[in-house]
Amino acid sequence: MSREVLLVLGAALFGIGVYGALSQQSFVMIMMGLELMVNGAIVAAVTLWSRAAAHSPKGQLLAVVFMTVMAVEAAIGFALVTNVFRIRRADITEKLKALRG
Amino acid sequence: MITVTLFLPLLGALLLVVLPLRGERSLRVAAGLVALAPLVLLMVVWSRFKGTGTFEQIESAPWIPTLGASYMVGVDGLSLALAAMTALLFFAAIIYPVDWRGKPKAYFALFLFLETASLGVFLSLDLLLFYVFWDLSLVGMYFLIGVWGHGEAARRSALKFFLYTLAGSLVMLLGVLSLYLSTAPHTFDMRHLIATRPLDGTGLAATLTFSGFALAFAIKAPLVPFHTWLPPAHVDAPAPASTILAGVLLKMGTYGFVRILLQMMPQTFSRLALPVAILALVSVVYGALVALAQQNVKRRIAYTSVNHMGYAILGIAAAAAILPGLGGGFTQTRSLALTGATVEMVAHGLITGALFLMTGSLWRRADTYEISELGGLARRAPIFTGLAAVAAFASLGLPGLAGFVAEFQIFVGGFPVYPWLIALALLGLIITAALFLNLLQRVFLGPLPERWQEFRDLDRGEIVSLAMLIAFVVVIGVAPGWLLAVIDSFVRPLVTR
Amino acid sequence: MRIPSEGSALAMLALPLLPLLGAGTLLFLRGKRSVLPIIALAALLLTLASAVWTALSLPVSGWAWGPILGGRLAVAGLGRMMVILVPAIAAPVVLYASSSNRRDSGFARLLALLLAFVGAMELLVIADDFLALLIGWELVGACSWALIGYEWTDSARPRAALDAFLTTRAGDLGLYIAAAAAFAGTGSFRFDTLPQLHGTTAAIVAGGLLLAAAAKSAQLPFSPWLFRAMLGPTAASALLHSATMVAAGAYALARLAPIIPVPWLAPSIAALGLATALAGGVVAVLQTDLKKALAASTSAQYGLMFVAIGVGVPAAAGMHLATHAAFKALLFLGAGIALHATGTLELSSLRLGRALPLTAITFAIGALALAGVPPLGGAYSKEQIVAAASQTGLFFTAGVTAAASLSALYAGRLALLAFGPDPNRGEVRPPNGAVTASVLLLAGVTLVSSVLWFPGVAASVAELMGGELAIGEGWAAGASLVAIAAAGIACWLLWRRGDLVDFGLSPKVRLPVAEWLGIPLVADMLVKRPVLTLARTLATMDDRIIDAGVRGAARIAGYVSRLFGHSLEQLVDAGVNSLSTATRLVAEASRMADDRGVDATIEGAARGVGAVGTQSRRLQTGLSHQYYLIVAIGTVLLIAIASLEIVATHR
Amino acid sequence: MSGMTVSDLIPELALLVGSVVVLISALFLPRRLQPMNAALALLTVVIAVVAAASLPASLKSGFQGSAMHPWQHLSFSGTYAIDSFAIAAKVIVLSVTALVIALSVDWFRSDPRQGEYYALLLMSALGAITLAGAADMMEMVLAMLLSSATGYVLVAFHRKSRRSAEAAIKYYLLGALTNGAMLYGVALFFGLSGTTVFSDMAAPLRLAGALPLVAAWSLVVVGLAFKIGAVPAHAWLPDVADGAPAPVAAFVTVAPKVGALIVLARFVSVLPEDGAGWRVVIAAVAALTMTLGNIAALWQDDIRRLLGWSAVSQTGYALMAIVALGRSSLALPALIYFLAAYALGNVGAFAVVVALRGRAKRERYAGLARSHPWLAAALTVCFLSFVGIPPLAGFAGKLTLFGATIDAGYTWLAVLAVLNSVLSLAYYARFLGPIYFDEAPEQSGASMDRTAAGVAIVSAAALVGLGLGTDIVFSALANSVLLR
Amino acid sequence: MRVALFWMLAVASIVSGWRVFRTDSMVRAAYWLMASFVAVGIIMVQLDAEFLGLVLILMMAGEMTIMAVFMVMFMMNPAGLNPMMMVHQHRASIVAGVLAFVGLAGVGIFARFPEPTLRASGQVTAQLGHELLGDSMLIFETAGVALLATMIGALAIAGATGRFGSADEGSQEPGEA
Repeated sequence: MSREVLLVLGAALFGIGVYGALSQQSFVMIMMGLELMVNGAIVAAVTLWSRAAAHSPKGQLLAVVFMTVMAVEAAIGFALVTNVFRIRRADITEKLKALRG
Repeated sequence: MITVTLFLPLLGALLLVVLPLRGERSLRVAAGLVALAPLVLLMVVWSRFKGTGTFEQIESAPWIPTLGASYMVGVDGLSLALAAMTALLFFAAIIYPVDWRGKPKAYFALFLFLETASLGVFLSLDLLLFYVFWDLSLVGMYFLIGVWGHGEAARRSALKFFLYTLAGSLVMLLGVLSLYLSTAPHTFDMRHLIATRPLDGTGLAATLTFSGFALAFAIKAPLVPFHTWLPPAHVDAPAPASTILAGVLLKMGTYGFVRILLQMMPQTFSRLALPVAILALVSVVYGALVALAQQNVKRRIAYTSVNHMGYAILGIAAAAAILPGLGGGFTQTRSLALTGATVEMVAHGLITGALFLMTGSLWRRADTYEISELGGLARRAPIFTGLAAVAAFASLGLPGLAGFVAEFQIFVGGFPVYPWLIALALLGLIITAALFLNLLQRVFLGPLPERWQEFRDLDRGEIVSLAMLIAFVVVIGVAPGWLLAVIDSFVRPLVTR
Repeated sequence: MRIPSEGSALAMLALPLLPLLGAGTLLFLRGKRSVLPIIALAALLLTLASAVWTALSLPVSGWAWGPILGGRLAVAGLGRMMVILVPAIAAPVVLYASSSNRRDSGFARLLALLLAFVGAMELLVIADDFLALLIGWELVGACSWALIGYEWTDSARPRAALDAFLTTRAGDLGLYIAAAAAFAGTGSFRFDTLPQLHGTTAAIVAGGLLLAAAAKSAQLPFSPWLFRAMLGPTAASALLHSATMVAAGAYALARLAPIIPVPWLAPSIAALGLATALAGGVVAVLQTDLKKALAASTSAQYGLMFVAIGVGVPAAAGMHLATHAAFKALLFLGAGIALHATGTLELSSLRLGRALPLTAITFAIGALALAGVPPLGGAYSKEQIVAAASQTGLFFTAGVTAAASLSALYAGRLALLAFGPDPNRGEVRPPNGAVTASVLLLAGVTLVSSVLWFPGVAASVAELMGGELAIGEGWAAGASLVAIAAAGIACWLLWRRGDLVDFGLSPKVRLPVAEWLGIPLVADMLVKRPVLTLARTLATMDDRIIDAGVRGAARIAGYVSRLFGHSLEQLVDAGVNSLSTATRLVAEASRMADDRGVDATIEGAARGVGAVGTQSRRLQTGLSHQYYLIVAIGTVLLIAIASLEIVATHR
Repeated sequence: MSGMTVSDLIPELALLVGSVVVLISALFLPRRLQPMNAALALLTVVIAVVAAASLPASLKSGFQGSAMHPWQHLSFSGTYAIDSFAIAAKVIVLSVTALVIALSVDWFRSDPRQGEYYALLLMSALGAITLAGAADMMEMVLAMLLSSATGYVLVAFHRKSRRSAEAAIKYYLLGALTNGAMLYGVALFFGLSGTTVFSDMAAPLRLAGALPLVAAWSLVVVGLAFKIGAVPAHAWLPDVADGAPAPVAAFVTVAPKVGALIVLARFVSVLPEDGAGWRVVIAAVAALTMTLGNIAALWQDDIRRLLGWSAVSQTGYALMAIVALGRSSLALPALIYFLAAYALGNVGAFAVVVALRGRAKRERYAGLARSHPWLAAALTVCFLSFVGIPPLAGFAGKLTLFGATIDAGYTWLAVLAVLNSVLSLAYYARFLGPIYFDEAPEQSGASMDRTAAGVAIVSAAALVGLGLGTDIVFSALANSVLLR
Repeated sequence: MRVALFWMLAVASIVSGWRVFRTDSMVRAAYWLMASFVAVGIIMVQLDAEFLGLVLILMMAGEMTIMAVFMVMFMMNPAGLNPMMMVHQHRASIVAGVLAFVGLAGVGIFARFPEPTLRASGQVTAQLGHELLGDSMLIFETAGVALLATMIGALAIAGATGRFGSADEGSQEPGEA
């Protein structure tokens, strides 16, 4: 359980998240990609707390902050996706291109 | 006094907007009265002027002390001459009748606003203040051309003018900043910059700064090849706006060459004088030739501005080329060249101003600027013809009129420095003669076509305006002593220092 | 030099100012036709009186415009004679004009311009430095423009005036240069510093002066402008050819050439003068228009004066200038009467001797003087020139003699053809009293000039002009008289044979020579047309091609942006397509190089940038996932730039 | 531990309390009186502004800040900065908020949930000002979260508007992505320095390797780039300006930007000067942002989109101050002044749109100078201020920014900014042309929102006043030090 | 044993994370995501962050359930159970994901992080509490406000009715009315 392995795990989760966020058409699936990115960040934060940063109590707090961010984004995200689906019947990015140029 | 002079037109503009004046006539009278005030005040300033060789009658107030910028105005020989010319030209242009398009109030207000901006450029002694007025003049002119110009094309011309000259002025802003940053503590005070010359020399920074300024002023003046904004702006502008554009706004470019480049960076200028002079020469010859080929009255006159401003900058470059101390023998010729360039600014303002006002009269009556459609007008309009002839001869440099006093001094002063350039520049004299006499001949002489049988001669208002300008052209041509004395108070210390 | 009194200095200032003020007054009172001639003549007479006073008191004065710039005036040297000559000749001419042009709508203008012409010439004459000279010089030119274009409703006349003005102004540039060089060399414009000049500066002054004088005095190759000037009214021609304008060149040279230390100046003047005298003679002989023939003779006579100056006897030139002024004005007024009488100036259809006997006699007096027949003054002054030339040797003597005989030939020809007897001639419009009086006045002056032949008179006249008489070789005088006589006889013989009009030459040969040896055509081809073409080309270029450069640059930017703008997908795949794109770009560029002519001003730039704008807006597809891709690419770029920077700074 | 005084947070607390009060009043006020919430919100903002502006006076002593400003200090164990720049940013954000509230009264009058709107607006402002004071990575993340989360909702607030919904989801998607990236960057920073407090980070970071540092700060910068609308995370700005309710557009294009730029300044000043390469990258971002914004704005026929793109370009200019940070003492005062000028101009321009009930198309502005001369004048002043025409406030802002940039040795960036300013005139004049040079079609008789018109005129007048009174700002900020 | 468990969990979290985007239906994708988070949560417990790990697991369980329900309720994909595979800009996404992974993994492997000076003791959770109410109180407060704002905001958008009937009525631009 070395620091390096843990960080590679975090990077992998983050990378998969990036891939998902960029490749998925559906808003909900994109949000899953975004969550995976944050997941990777949480792994990195906890790892660096545990394996590098001298157990500063801020490390744990950092993870809490990240989770807060994740929760808030998920909540607002659901609300917005619901909203746009209600108004526009749009569930994928390709359906929203009225605003451009 | 100078502050009052400067802001009176602006105040008048605000009053015009606010007061319940209606009707073109009463507005014109009111605006005329407001515009008369700076002229009178500047006469007072002139009478108090001592010619000490430095700035006089300075008035200042703190503005942005943290940045080293202040409100400071004052006059020396150069700025006094140009400011007086500006006030005169504005008075003549404001009372000149045009088609106000049903918006006389806005027209006069804008014109007075432009007067404050223009006077401010010449009277400011703070570089930042100078820039402020410089830019404001663009805004005023943009709207004048756009709203009261001729047709659809006017908008494009206005925009082109605004964009092109704003590009120039922003480049100048970089130069201003460069000068500013070279002082310690940082200041925009022009007197300080002239006295200490913090960025003078041959370094990269000085060269770049000089180039930036020179580009800005070359656009404004304009020198070939930065002149392409000028013809459309002139053609599409209402005549009084053309008058101000040619008579006042172009002078800002040449004024900058003297005030900033020559006074603040003389060493750099002396090293780069030759390219500037060559550019000026090209403008002289090229401007004259292209003017010769124009078939539109206003375009033709517009291009002669390129020619005349070329003379002015040639004179400035010749004066700048040699540093005092290196060639003591050149003091007199440098002095002549610079004096000539300054007189050229004043003379060109009056002459070309008058010519452009006349195109306005032409447009009011004939609705065209095409030379080929005109002819024989002298039969119906002898006064118009006479005034046009005097103005044309003045512009082509006939002795006894203002243009000669200017150009002769430039030639004589520039000759020892750049004999070949001056010799080639003389060709401009003959080309301008050709183009102006050809213009007179084809517009006013020859048989009168049927369609102009009802052509009216100038009315009283137009005559007053024009006669005033022409009178000064003649006075400067015959007895320029009063003007040369004021200019000399500025030139002499500069060439001997 | 005598110290002039205050009054005489004022009188000198009055010389130019009186006529100019008179001119102003005339224009102001233009409605009252009856008083106009009186005012004009009064002004001239007052000027004449002032001139006499100043010629005796020799004042020096000046004015200051600024600390450096100022003019200097003096009546000196040849000027003593000139100040008097100008108003003296002008008075009869004005008298003529006030009668013959009385019904013109521009009557006041004509008289005013004639007065102004006199004033400007007086200023030129009293100039004692280059600034004053230049002012007078240019003003004279401007007046000539206005006079030639006097009848402006006929558009040919203003055009001719323009040509004449441009030709002389081209020469004026020489004076500008001379003034500038003189100032550069001596630090002042004053004539009395000219001897200090040396080297290149002196040469420039000399060259400029020669150029200016040649143009004003209608020497080669500028001579043709005098033909165009013929479109002006008769009075203007008379004045322009005699005492003003054309005289200025010879006057300035006579005054300045001796004091400019340039060795080649004098020979050049002489050579130029001789060439013009001969060429002008030939042109005058072959010309069939009375006024044009007279004009050519003017060039020729001034050529003779140039010779005199060139060989170092300016007094002879001055004397000939004076006699020539009188008889040439006389001849022109005679031509004017002929025109008035018949409506034509064609020599083949005049022969007014019977119809206008008095005019014929006065014309004959003028012609004899022109021919150089003693005892007229014109003959004396011409003999002086021959004498002067003979000092330098055979070449100039022969040349001048030939020119003299040519002048006798054309003088006789003109007199015979214009005012010879023609039995078939019917009634013509006679000249009125004032016109006749003016002609008689000038004829009188011409006759009076015969006093030059009295011993001592000429010498004192020469002294008055600050010079000396030429002591010539006796044989030269004899030779020239013989040549003149021979020419007279030849003329008579040809007249009898009826070949005097065209000498039996076909028009194909005669006309090009008569129209100044084709110089106008050449000038048209070599100067006017190229300049106009250049002007038009530049104007077109100004509208199009300069901007085309700007536009081209902008377009390249447009293409580049299009390359990037197609879509983000393609941006990622751009590597694959880059080769074909590069090929396309080259193709586009070469097409662009081919493409011009769309008129685009600086808006071309705007258009170019605008194209970039349109392209860059395509980045904003409105599709969120492509925004994501921008973020991803941007982040990679950020890191790449930072890494490069770090690598660069660590190296 | 000393600085944990509640008195440092009076403006923030005022906003929080105010938003709760607004929420409660929204629950009880009858429908007719719902617009009263605006008055409550306005009152809250006014209290907050006064509190923020009087912070220096109330904190006069007891801290060892800089000599000029002894009251400056880091509060809450170094996580929150109380300094001149934070206070200036608060004043700007809160002033904008006040103006936006005035714009919203008529615009949202028919909306049954306007109470929540004002509460969220206050919270969003709270987020923006907290951002300006944040001196800790986590505080920064959470302030951004507060600002963003409320921003998404505000943009989506028109429940019947298709454009509003689209703008909101795009705003959200871009924000969430960049936020995710930033979180990873923050984690790395924590690892590299062992802390998240700016003031403790600088020293350990000097020992960190260059490339990990680059990765870390790049990710954080991407997150902040989203907030300020800089390349590469700029894409939301035009869409939001176009689609959002106009008052909201006026708010979200300005307020978060002000806070985020201040925190960006704090953040980059933590980074080591050598070996991090951040200055060049920010310069590149600035260059790209201003150029892209201006070029894309060139042919816009919709004033709201135009303002969105111009907001992008203004971000580019503002970033010049970050480039000059630490090298020119002018940089931060210039930034503050520029932001104030920009904020006023932007609110003023949107106020014109609001006053015309959302009128956006260029052709519908023809003849505005005749039909609504004062609105036309206000819009002109705002536009010319954006261009940088003196004596409007935008001029001195650009002047000092250019000066600072040249001073910092980035002359090329200043030259580019100059070219961009010229370019920007082209599209502003493209709107001014029809306004002044064309005749109006026939009057559609559309009513005008007088309050919004007032806001437009007040903003324009403030631009003139601020331009003439430049020294007030610069002398107040003279010798101030950015705390970190 | 701990190590083997760790490796299992690590592989599980990555594989299930990958499966999120390689599955037929959104509901399944949601549960794959939850699986990934649960694995990470257990790893966090292994790393002495017991409290955080458990919170993460609980949070994600709740969230993913909501997500699944949400999809069943709203999305066009009836019951969210039908097979689906909807991607765009696939190649570019792969490149971006790989770049992100390689870059960050490289940082994780090669960067010089400080070595821990002491092991986590049993009081880590207590430490967290002290930090929350001590030095980082402001952060805690800010997080609270953010959550409050989120609640208000989400309700404002998602709630269909309010005190005054339909929330939609009148919620539009004045110019569009």
